[in-house]
Amino acid sequence: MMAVLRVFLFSLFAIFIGLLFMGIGRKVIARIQLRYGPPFYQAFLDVGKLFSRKSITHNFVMDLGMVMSLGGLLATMLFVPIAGHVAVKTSTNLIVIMYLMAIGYLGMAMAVAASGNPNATIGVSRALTMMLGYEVPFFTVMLGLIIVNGTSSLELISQSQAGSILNWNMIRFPLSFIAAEIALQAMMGEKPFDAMIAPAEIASGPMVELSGKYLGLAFLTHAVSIFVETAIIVNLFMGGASNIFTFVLKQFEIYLITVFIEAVFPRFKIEQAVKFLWTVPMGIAVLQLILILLK
Amino acid sequence: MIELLLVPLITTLSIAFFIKYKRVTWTLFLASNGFILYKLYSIYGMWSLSYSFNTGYEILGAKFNLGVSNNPIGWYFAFFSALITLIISIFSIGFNKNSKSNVSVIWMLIIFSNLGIFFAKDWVTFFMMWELMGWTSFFAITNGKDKALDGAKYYLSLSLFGAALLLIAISLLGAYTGTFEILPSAFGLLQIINSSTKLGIVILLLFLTTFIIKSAIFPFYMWPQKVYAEGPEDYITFMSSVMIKYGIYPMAIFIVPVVGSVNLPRILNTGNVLQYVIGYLGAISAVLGTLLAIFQTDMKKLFAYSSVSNMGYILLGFSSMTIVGFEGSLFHVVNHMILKAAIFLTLAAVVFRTGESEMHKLGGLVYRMPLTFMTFLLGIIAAAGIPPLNGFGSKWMIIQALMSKKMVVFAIAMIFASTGAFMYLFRALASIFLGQLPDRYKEVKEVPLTMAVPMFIMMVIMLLVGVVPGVVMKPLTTALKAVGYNVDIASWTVLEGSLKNATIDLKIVFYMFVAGVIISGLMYFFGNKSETVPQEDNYTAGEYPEEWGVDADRFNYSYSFYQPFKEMFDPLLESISIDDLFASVGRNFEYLSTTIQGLFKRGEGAVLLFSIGVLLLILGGLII
Amino acid sequence: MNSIVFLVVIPLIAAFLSLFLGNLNKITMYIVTLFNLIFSISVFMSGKIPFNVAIGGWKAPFGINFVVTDITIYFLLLVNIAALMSITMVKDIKEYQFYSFYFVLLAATNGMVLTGDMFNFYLFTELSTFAIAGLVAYKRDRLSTGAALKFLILSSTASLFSLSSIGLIYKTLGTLNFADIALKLTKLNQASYNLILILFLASMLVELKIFPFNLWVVKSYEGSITSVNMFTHGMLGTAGIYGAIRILLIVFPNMYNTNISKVLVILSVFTVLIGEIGALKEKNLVKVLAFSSMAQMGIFMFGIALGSFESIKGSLYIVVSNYLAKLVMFIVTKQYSRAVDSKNYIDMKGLGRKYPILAISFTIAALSLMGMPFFAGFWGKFSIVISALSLDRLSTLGIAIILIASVIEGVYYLRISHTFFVEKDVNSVNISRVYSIIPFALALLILVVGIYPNSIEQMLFNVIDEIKNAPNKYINIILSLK
Amino acid sequence: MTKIFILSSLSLVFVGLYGVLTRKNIVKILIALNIIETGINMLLVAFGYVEGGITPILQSDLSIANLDKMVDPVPQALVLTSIVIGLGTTAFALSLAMRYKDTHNSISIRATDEEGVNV
Amino acid sequence: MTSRWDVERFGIGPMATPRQADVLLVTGYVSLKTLKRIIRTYEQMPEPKWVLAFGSCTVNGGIYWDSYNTITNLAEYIPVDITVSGCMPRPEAVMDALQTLMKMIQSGEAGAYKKYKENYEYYKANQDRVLKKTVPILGQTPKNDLEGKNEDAKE
Repeated sequence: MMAVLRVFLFSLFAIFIGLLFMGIGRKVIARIQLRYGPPFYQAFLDVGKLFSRKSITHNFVMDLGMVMSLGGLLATMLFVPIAGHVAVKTSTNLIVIMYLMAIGYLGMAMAVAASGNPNATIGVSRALTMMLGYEVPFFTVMLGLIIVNGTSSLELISQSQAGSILNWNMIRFPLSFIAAEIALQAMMGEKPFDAMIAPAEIASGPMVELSGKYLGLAFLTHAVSIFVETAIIVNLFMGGASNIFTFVLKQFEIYLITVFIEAVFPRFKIEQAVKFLWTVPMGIAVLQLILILLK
Repeated sequence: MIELLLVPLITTLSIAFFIKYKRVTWTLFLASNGFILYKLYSIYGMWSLSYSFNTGYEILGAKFNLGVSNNPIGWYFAFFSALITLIISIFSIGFNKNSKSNVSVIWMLIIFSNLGIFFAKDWVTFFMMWELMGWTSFFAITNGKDKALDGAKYYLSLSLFGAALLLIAISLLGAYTGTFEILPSAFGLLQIINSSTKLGIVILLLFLTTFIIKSAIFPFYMWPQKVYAEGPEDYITFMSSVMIKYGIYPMAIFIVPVVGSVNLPRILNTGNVLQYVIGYLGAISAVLGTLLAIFQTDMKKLFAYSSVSNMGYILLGFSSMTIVGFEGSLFHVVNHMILKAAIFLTLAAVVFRTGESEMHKLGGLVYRMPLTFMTFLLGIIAAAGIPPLNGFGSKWMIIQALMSKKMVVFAIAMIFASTGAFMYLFRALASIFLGQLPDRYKEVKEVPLTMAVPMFIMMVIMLLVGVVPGVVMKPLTTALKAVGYNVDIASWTVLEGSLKNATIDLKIVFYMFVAGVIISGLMYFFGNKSETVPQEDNYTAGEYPEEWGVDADRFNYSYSFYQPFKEMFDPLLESISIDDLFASVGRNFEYLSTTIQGLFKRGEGAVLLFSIGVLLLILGGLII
Repeated sequence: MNSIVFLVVIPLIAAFLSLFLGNLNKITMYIVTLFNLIFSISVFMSGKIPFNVAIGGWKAPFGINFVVTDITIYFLLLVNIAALMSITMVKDIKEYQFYSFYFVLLAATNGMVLTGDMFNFYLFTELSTFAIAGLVAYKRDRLSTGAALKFLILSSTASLFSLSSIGLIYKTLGTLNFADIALKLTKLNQASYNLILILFLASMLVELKIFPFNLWVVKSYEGSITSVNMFTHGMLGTAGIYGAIRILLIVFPNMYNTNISKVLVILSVFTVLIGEIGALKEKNLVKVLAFSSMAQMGIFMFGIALGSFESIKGSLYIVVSNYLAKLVMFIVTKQYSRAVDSKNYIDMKGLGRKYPILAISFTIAALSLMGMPFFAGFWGKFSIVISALSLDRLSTLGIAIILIASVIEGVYYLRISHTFFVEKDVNSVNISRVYSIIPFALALLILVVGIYPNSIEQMLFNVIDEIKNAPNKYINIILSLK
Repeated sequence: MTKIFILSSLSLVFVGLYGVLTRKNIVKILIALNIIETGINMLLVAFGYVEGGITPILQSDLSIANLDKMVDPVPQALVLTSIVIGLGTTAFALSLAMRYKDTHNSISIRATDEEGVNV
Repeated sequence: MTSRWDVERFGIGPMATPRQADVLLVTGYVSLKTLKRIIRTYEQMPEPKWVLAFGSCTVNGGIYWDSYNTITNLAEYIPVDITVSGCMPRPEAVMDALQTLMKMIQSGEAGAYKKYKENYEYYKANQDRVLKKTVPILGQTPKNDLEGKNEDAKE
C-alpha cells in the first residue's frame, strides 16, 4: 500500500515540477526577448484548460498511444533516484531507464500516426531519426561513466560523487558533461534540434491532430520527460543531492542551460542535426571514453 | 529418443500419401508437431538418453554409426523451436485453405532435420541433417512458384557452399583427431590450435563460415531478404524464427567453448583475436542489418534484415565470452524466435487478407484487423527490446556483458542497432496498420479463428516471458549447469548482470509500467469526452484533399519514409555491396558455361585434344 | 565351368542370326539378354568364384583365359542388369542393324569384363566402341551421323595407341596375360614402364570420359536415342570402369610412385570442373546428363588416382550411385521428353505435379549424384574427401575444387527438379504409369544404399580386399593352373 | 638392324597422326588413320624380329633343330587380327562418311551438326 | 503581435492547427475561396470555440463591399463572437478585444458556437449559395457552368 502511495506521490511531484519548469522556462525566454512573458503558472492553466475542452480522436489507437506514452514516461521516472530515494526499492539501472524512455516516444508516435495526418507521420519519422542521433552520444557518455564506476546503477554512480563539488563527475569528466548537455538538448526536442515539432514546416509535427485532453497528455508527457532527463543528468554529473530541494535546484540549473540554448538557436534540418550529433558530441564523448580507458 | 525422430518421418510419408486432401495433411502436420513437443517435454532432464543406428560404413578404421543424443543445449533449442512450430502449424491450417501447392511434406522433413541437428551426437550425423535441411528448404521456398526461383537458387548455392566447407572441416578434424564426436572433437581442436595454430585456425574458420552463412551474419546477410519475400508466408515464419538459429546452435556448443578457452594473443586483455573476429562480425551485421532494414519498402524484406541484426546481437553476446553474455545470447535466441514468429504471423495474416506485401500500398488496416494490429504492436515492442515484453531481458544481459568486459565498440554498435530498430519497426507499424485505409481494403475482414488463436497465444507468451523470464531462463540455466558451466539457476523474475549490483526485477518493471499507465489512464478519464471523427477529417490547412484527387494511398506518408536519413547513407551503401560480388561470381560461371558448351558442340577437335592429353601424360610420366 | 564362354558366344551368334530374324529380333534380344543375366546370377549364386577358364585348353600364360573373380562377377551383373533395363526402353525398332549392333555390344562388354588377356581386352574394347558408333548413328539424321563419325575416328586412334602399348608389353615382357604382366612388370625399368602405361592410359581415358579425351561424350549422348544412351552409360561405361580397376589398380599397381597419378588427379579435377560448369547453362536435358556423367567419372577417376584404399572405396560408391542415378534419369528424361516432345527442361514445367513418382525418382537420383546425405552418393564423396585431405597439398586443392563444382551441380539439378514441380496444369499429356516402376525401384535402391550402406559394404570390401592383396588373390588363381 | 624397322614404322605412325590432325576432308582423315594402323602393325612385327631369324614355319626336321633362330610368330598373329579390325572400322567409317555427305552436304569434318545451320 | 506587443503575457499564443486552438481570428477581407477554408477550419476546431472578426472587411466588406468574389458579412456564414472595427485595427485594440472576450467567456455570454450547432441549416444554406462557384475545375472547364456564373453576377 505504501508503495502505491509513494508511486502516486512521486508522479504528482514530477508533473508539478515539470510544469513549473516549463512555465519558468517560457518566462525566461520572454525575458531574453525583452518582453514580460506569461505568468510562471501558465503551464498549469494551459493543462487545466486542455483537460476541460472536448477533443476529437480517430481510432482507439490514439487513446491507447497517448495513455501509453505518459504511462511509459512515468514508469521511467519511477526508476530515477530523486535525491537519493526511489519510488520502489529496486535497482535503478541506466539501461532499463534508457529503454523505458523509448515506450513514451513509441506510444506518442503510434497515437499520432494513427490519426492518418501526413504531417504527423513526417514529424514522427524526424523524431525517430533524431532519437537515433542523440541516443548514440548519450550512451557513449553513460558507457564512460559506467566503466569508471564499474556499475550501471544510477544510485551507485550518484553516491560515488558524494563529498565536495570537486569529485562531481561534471568536474572530473568535463568533456562527457558537455556531450551529455548537447545530447540532452536533442533529447528534450529543444530549439536547435526541434525539427520534429517545427510549427512552420509541418504544423507542430506529431501534435497536429491532438486536441483537448490528448494535447494535455502530450503536455504532461513533455513535462515528465523534462523532469526525468534533468534528473538523470543531475544524478550522473552533479552527484544527486541529499534533500529534495537542492535536487530540484540542480535540475533547474540544467534546465536553464537548455532554455538559454533554445532561446538563441535557429532550427537544424533533420540530417544536419543527426550529422552534428554524430560528429561533435559523439567525438567529445569518444575522446572522454579513450581517456577513461587509458587511465 | 528414437520415436522423436521416427514420428516426423512417418508423418512425412503419410502426408505425401494424402497430398491431395489439404485438410488431412495439415491436421496430420499439427498432430505430429504436438507429439514432438510433448515428447521433448517428457525427456527433459534425461541427458544420458541416446540412440545410434549402425550404418556399417567403414571410415577411419571404425564402423560409423549415426548417433543421436539428448544434449542439454540441444534440448533447449529443440523444445522452444518445437513450441513455436506447433503454434505456426495451428496458424497454417487456416492459412493454406486455398493455396494450390502443399508445403507440409517438405516442411515435415525440415522439422525432422531440425531435430536431427539439435540432437546430433557426432559431426557426420550433424552434417547429414544439415545438408538434408539445406536442399529441402530450397523446395519449400520455391514451393512450385517460378518467381521464387532465383532467390531460392541464391540461397541454395550459399547453403551448399557452406555444407562443402563443413564437410572439409569435419574431415580435417576427423583426420587429425581421429573422432567425429562433437565434444571430444572440441578438445581435439583445442590441442590442434595450441599446437599447430595455423591449421587449427583454418578448421575453426571453416566451421565458423558455414554457421555464419546459415545464420545470415555479415558477409552472407543478403539471402534472407531475397528468400523471405518469395516463400509461402507460413513456412517463412518458421524459417525466419527457427531455421535461422541452426547456425547459432553449433556456435554455442562448439565455437564458443573452443574460442573461449584457446590461448591466442589477447587484445587490450579483454579477449583473444577470435573473440574480436566474432564480435566484429556480430557488430557489423547488427549495424548493417538495421541500416538496410530502415530503407526497405517490402515488409518481409524489412523483417529479414531485422533478423540479420538480431543475429548480430547474439554474436555480440557470444563474443563477450562471459557467462552472462552467453546466457543473454541463448535467451535472445528464444526471444527472437518468439517475437519474430509473432511478427511474421501477422505479416502472413496481412498478406492472407490483402495479398499485398509492399508497405506503401498498405495502410490503415487497424480499422479492419484490430487483433492482428495488437499482436503486431506487441511484436514491435518486443523486437525493440522495450521492458515489459520479452525482447528486453536478453538485450539487457548482452549489453551488461559487453560493458563488464569494456568492449566499448561492440556496446556502442549494439545500442546504435537497437535504437535504429525503433525506426524501422515503427515505420512498419505506421505504414501497414496506421494512416489512411485505402478503399480497396475497405471490406477486409479480421483473420479467421484458426489464425487468430495462434496470434493470441503469441501475445500471451511474449508478455509472460517478458514479465517472468524464469520461464525460459530456468531451463536454460539448468541446461548450462548440466553441460558443465558454473552457473546458478536463474530465479523466476530477477535477471543478474555482471556489473556491481546490476540485477533487475522484471516483475517490478512491469508493475511500474502498469502504475504509470493507470495514472495516465486516470488523467485521460479526468479529461472531457472525445468524439471519433472519420479518417478523412484531418487538418490539411483547410483544403479538401479528395477534390484534388489525392486518395488514401497518396495521402499516406509512407513511400520514402526516412528519405533524409537515406541520403546520408547512400554513398556508403553504394560503395560496399557484397551482393554485386556474389552476382558477378554467378555471371562469370555462366559465361564460362556457355564457352564450354560451345567447345563440346563443335566436337571436331576431339583427336587434337586427344593428342594434347597424350602429351600431358608423357609430360607427367617421363619428365616431372 | 567353362560354359562361362557362352556369355560371349551366344550374343555373337545372335548378332549373325539377327539378319534373318526380321521382326523376331525384338524377342531374341530379350531372350539373349535374359539368358546372360540369369547365367551370371547363377554363377554369382554358385559360389565357385573365383575360377578360371582357359579357352581352347591352352594353359594360362600362353592361351587366352576368362577369369571370374569377385570384381568380375559384380561388374558382369551390373552390365547385364543395365542391358536388361535399357532394352525395355527400345520401342518399335524394325531395322535389324540395331539389333545386331546391340548383340555385338553385349558380347563385347561381357567379354571385356571376363577376359584375363590384354590383347583380348583390346579386341573387345574395339568391338564395343565399334558397336556403340553404329548404335549412335541409328537415328540417321545430321546430328547422329556427325556424332557417330567423330566418335569412330577418335576411338579408333585411341585403340591404335593401346595396340602399340600391347606391342611394347609383348616386346619387353613376352606375355600378354594380366597376371603374368603384373608379376613381370615390377622388374621392368622405369622409362618403358611409363611409356606402356601412358599409351594404354590414353585409350582407357577416352572411355572413362576424362577431360582432354572426352569431347565425344556430349555429342554422342545428344545424337542418339535414349536406349543407346543407356547402353553407352550402363554397359560401355561400366566395362570401362572395370577396365580401369582391373588394369590400373591390379596390373599397374606401382603407378602411384610415378607422377602419372599426379597428372591423372589434375585431369580428373579439370573434368569435374568442366562437366559441372558446362551443365550450368545447358537447357537440353540429355546434354545436362552427359555433362553430369562426365563430372561423375571425373570424381571416380580422382578417387582412383589418389590411390589410398579409402578413396578407391569412395569412388566405387560413386560408381554405384552414378550407375543407378543415370539409369533413372535417362528413363525419366525419355518419358518426359516424349510427353512434351522437346528435350528442353523448361518446356517440362509442371509435369512433376501430374506424374510425381517420375519427378521424385529424378530428384532422388539428382540428390545422390550431388552427394547429399541419406543417398548413395554421399558415402562416396565423404570417403574421397577424407582420404584426399589427409594426402598432400595437390589433392586437398583438388577436393576443394570438386566440392565447389558439386555446389554448381546442386544448383542446376535442383533447378531442373524445381521446374518439374512448378504449378502449371498439364492435363493434355499422358504417360502410362507402368514406366514409373523401374525408376522408382532404382530410386528406392539409391535411398536404401544411402541410409544403410552396409548392404553393399560387404561387396565393396571384397573388391577392395582383392585390389589390396592383388598378387596372391588374382594372380595365383590364373597361374595356379601351371 | 631392328632399329631401322622400328624407326621406319614410328615415322609412318607420326605421318599418319599428322594427317589425321590437319586434314579437313573426312576421307583423307580415314586414309591417314590407315597409315597409322599399318605403321603400328609394322611396329608389332618389328618387335617380334630376331637377328638373322628364319620364317617360323615348322615343316621340316631342319627347322626344329634351330628353333631359337626362328622369328617370334605371336606378334604376327596379333597383326592379323588388327588388320581385320582396321578393315572393319574403315569400311564402317566410309559408309558413315557417305551418309555424312548427304546430311551435312559437305565432306569437311568442320561442318556443324546443328539442324538447319549449314556452313 | 507576439514579440513587440507581448500578447503572450495574457497567456495568448499562436497555435499551428485548429485542433489545438480556442479562438479563430479571421483577419482581412474574406474571398469566396478563403471562406471555404475558414468554414473547414472552424468545423475542425473542438468545442468550445470562439471567433474574433478582425477589421471592417469581415464586418461589412470594408473597401471591398461591392467586389464580386468577396463576402460582405462573415456573421452570415459562421457565428462571430466579437468583432474589432477599424481598417487594420491597432494591436492594442486586438488585445483589448481578446481580453473582453476572456471576460465574456468568464461571464458565460460568449457562446456563439452553440448557435452554429442549433441553426446549422441556416448557415449551411448561406454557405452553399456562395460556395457553388469555388469547386476547383481540374483540366476541362464545362461550358454550361460559365453561363451560370454570370447570371449570379447579374443578380
